[in-house]
Amino acid sequence: MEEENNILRETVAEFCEKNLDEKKIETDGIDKKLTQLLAEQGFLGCAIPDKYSGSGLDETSYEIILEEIAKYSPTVAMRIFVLNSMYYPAVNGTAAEETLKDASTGKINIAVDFINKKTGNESVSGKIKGTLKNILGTDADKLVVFNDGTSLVSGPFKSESRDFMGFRGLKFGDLFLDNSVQVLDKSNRLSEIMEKAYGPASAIALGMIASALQKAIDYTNVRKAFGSQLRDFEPVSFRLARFRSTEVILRNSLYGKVDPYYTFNFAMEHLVEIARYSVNTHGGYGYFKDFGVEKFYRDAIVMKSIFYGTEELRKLTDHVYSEKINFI
Amino acid sequence: MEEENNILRETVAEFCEKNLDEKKIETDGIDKKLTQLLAEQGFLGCAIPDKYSGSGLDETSYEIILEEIAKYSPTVAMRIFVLNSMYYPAVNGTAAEETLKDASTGKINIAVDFINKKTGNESVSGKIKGTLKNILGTDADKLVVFNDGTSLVSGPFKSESRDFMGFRGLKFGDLFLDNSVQVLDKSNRLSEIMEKAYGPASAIALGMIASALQKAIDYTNVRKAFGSQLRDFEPVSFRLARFRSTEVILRNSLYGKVDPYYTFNFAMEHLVEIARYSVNTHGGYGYFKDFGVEKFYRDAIVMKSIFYGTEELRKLTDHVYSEKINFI
Amino acid sequence: MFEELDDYRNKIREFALKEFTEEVAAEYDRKESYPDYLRKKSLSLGIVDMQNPAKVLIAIEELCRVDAGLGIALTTPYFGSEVIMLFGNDKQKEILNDVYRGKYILGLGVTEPSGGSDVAALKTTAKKQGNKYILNGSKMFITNGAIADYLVILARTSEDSNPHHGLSTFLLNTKSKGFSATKLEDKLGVRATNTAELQFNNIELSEDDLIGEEGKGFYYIMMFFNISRIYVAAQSIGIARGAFDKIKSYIKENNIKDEDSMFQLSDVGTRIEASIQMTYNAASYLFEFKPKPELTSMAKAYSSETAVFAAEEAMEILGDRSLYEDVQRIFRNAKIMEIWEGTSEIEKLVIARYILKGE
Amino acid sequence: MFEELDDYRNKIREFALKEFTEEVAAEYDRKESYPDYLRKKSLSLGIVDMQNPAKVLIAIEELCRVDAGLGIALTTPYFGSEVIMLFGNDKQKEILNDVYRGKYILGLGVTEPSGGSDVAALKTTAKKQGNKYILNGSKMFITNGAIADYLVILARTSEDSNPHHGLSTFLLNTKSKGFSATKLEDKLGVRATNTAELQFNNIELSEDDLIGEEGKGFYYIMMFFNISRIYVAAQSIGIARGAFDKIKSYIKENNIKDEDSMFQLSDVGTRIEASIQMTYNAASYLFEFKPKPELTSMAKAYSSETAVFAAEEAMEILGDRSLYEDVQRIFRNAKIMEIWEGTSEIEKLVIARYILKGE
Repeated sequence: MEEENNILRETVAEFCEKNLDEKKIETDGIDKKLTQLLAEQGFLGCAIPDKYSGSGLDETSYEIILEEIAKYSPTVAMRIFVLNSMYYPAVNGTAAEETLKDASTGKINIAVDFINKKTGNESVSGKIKGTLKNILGTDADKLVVFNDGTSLVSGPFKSESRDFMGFRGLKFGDLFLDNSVQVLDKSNRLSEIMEKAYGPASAIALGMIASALQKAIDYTNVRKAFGSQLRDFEPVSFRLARFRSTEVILRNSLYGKVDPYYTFNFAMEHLVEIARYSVNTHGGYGYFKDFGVEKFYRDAIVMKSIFYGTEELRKLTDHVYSEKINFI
Repeated sequence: MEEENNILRETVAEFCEKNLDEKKIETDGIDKKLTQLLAEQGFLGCAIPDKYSGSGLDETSYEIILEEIAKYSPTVAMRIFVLNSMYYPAVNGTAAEETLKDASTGKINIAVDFINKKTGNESVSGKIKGTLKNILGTDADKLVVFNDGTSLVSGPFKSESRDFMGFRGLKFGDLFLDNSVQVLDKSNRLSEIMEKAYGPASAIALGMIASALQKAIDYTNVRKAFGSQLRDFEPVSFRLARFRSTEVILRNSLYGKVDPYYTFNFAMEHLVEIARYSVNTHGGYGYFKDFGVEKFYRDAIVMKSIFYGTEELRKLTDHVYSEKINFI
Repeated sequence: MFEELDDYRNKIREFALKEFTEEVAAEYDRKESYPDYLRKKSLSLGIVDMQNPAKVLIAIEELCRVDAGLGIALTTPYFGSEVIMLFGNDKQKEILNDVYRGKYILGLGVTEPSGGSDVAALKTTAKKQGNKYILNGSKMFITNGAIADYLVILARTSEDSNPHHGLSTFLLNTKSKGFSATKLEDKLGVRATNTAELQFNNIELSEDDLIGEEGKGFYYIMMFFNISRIYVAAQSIGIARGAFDKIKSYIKENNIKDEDSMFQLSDVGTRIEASIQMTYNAASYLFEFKPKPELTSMAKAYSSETAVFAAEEAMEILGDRSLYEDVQRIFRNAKIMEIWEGTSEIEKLVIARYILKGE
Repeated sequence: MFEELDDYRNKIREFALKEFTEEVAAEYDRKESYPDYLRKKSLSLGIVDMQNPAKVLIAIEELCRVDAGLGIALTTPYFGSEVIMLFGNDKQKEILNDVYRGKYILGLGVTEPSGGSDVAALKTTAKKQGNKYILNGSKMFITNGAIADYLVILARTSEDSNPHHGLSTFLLNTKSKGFSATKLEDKLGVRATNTAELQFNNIELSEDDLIGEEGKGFYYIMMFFNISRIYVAAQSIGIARGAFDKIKSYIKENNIKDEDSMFQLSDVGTRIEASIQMTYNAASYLFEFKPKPELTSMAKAYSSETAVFAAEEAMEILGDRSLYEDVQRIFRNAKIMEIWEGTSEIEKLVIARYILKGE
């Protein structure tokens, strides 16, 4: 089992090394060719069942894929996450589940409006109208929105893309809707879907942490300052070593038996700090795209901002206070 | 296996609930009767082999015992730790290993001068002379000291006890030596012994964290302020919930497959903060011994101060920088 | 306002270094008792000058820098005096003068067992009967509670749907019939100060014992806290500087040069500098009768956290050396700063309210 | 020194609000180019007055509060001027006057590709040949590098066992033969400023181009950093206040009342207040020619961390709203504060050195 996981990890890493050029992806987006490649490798719909042309992998394998891909391209990891952890549970068991086949094989792009959390654009008689701001994935063919219920909107969409600070390879902007809409569920399922996605979301954060930190450690091994290696400057190397503890512990929590509520909280609490310090470690170079460090800081704060806030903290707190503690 | 561990955990907890009154222990110390009881239960020499009258338990069982005992009495946990994790490896395989029988059965008290790290009192021709300051366990019959080598000093000792801020149940003070000394090893083995004790030391920290935090959570469930329960005051309950994440993750690291270097660092990084905040949560009551909270804060800072500093951070950093990272 | 007081500051520092020896500080810490002889000595030497708040601030800072237990013990017999000074009647002001002269010890009773920071929820009542008030209830964590001759007490004099209304302040003679105080023992720190739980059992108070107007007690006390918080900030700065002194000596004596220690030194120094600037700035508004409560609360919250931070850093940097009485005593003294005169949590709510109001 | 400048502060704020519209700020951020028309406009309106450092501090703060990219672009064409002002010859001072009048843009070239904060390790040489110096080497991350008319350059003029010796400063005309500048693109933030890598290929400098005395360059530059750091502290305060403005508006507009948000608001507000007090205190010593470098370094280190903290808090509190251009731009602008003019790491070593020396 562990060996299988290691083989999978290596396979994904090899794929990434060969095919994921994050600087290019940040500029050009995830193009058709890359989407095709991800589908062929079975990464695109990795946690979606075979019958919908997915790979039907278990949670651990899915998280390993996300972690490894996020090390190279948080953007690509996020696309896979949105499909497997948000779109799939939203359409699964509904009449729209047939769309999964095209999504898993990369024939159509999908998006899920999890950023707005609740759109004010109510669907009226099979149509939805109005502007949807801040959509991650304006190039989608199908879009899940959450209002009073959970609904699927079908493209094509009129859209306006804007620059986005994080996950730049995903087209970001506003949609101008006048589209047909299909109610998937009468209740807004976002919160429930999100809670089930804590593990996979943590896997992306872990990949980002691992990669940003490794860049910083590598840099301290080559950079000289004041006559010695940067790694000999203990305030820096001590901090990086402590971050490594955090990374290793997070990985063990994710793939171990820790309740995902705790793992997710832990990941979100440390993601930004480690990405930020990786920039610091690189000095002036950290501020430029070329060095591939600042992007982790951007992606990290976006991830924390949209995935983690008062609402999630309330869930965690309710969880803690309602738990039976085995302690007298 | 897991079930066995749970049974052990419950057994220890029951024992503690019945026999460990930390307020009394803080005032009177660990008396003969309690020592006897700990020995009878097999807790005193729990990780020492049968042949030396110990219980010969594995690492996990040993750590469970430390964790559970530390929830009730960090003092008692520390006494067990010093015997099993410091004294035992120091005398094991030497002519002095026979002393373990009396130590495991509570017939003699032992101490290890791990606080001073290196005593200047060199042993000359079978005798050691001079003052040893800051000894945790001045009531010891045998004492391991570290100077150029690792040596065993035999009591009785002339001593002067002083008030101690943490682990108050262990007698603390200065020894005035004019005693016979036996060289156990020509090298100072403290650092090596300490590194092997990262897991057990983390177990004590974990028990303290769990107990301090539980007290804080319990208090927020009963205390009212400004017309509602303290737990409804989110800045407090959010923070406690996040600390619970830390606790659960630390426990999983300790009993999981995480390298003890990382677990130990993680434990030391969070111990004081959680103990401190538990005091805060209790308001004015937290400042008084009666509520049993401030003691965790005292013990926590003492533990961090004597177990964790530049030296340990250097070890961690060397460990991180010398590790082969499975990452391209 | 403060720079000209350098000579005064030096005088206080000299006094503290001379009187607060390690032996004395350790002794009063150990036996948890009030050093009355030092209170008298400090008065005879003019160490505390309650007429000059800037001097009080400096005295608190410099005394606590050497030992906070003794330092607070010496500067707290006047606790609550501002309420009398601002709102008291002539008779009460006469008593206050005797407090200043050292004849009496004063204290302030606001907190209750169930109340904590929630002042408006207090349960002690002073019901009017004819021209008397009958005081019943209890108070908790009252500094000087078991040694004070007089106590400023906040009690409910009438029910009101607004819990801030209907509270009044009284000056209570602790020799009154029905008064009892139980010293609270085993404090973590500041053990040279006296802390007590008070019981009021049908104590008769006269109208003359009322301080200021009936029903305005809550506002008097809030105003007082706006003043007393600045003194807690000064206590905190004193503690932080005391810890910093230990760190600096340790680093120098052991010729420590590693950069990680330099970072810790710098972090503590920077936080202290920030605390000082914020506190003295807030104090300058306050002492010129243009208080900015948000600045005072910021100074209190930040400085108290700095005291705890500096004390913990001293423990950790000194490692095994920190086990000596002096450093661990600083550590134990620091924590109360975040708790009394409004926990950090309360301060933060006060700060936020003013920030949003200020726009 | 600063209070009397409230009118001036209001004038700057008005200018910034009028000129730094969201459209303009977003445009220059997106296209990563220098807004020269705004530089000219700011000069014609007297927004920047380099003769009055207190005014400069206020201008930087208020401009950066609205947009740090544009704010820094407008206040940085004079970067390095203090070196000329203090040590330059008449000809150089004439050029400086033209800089002040807007005819020229100035810059400062110290950092090198391999050097970072380690100034003394620099490799650029200016070898004396007869009465000329021949400049060779390269510089990295030079603000205004590709748009400056003149650059103050630090170069090694002689070998010395003490690396602090043998360095000298020159005023380099960027039209000189052998000079080339490559604009560095894709910065995280402050994208309206120009940053370049410079190459010096056998550039001939005359003795008149030497600023001050030969061999004293390291000390001039360190002195300059003691001044420029206070301006970075002001940039940082501006950014932090800008982020704080967004947080306050968001909380008010959405009528947010939960206590956790109040805590965040309070924490940001308190850190900003501490930054302001430290910075203005350090500046008042500096501008009265009694610099206390440790206070300047503390102000810079603390304020820059506050800028990053406030920007991150704004991102997190606003959640999905933070994705709009204005807030995320603040976030991207903030980070450089901890890096330039001495990383936080360098500041901390400076602070520790002064703390230990000061005893």
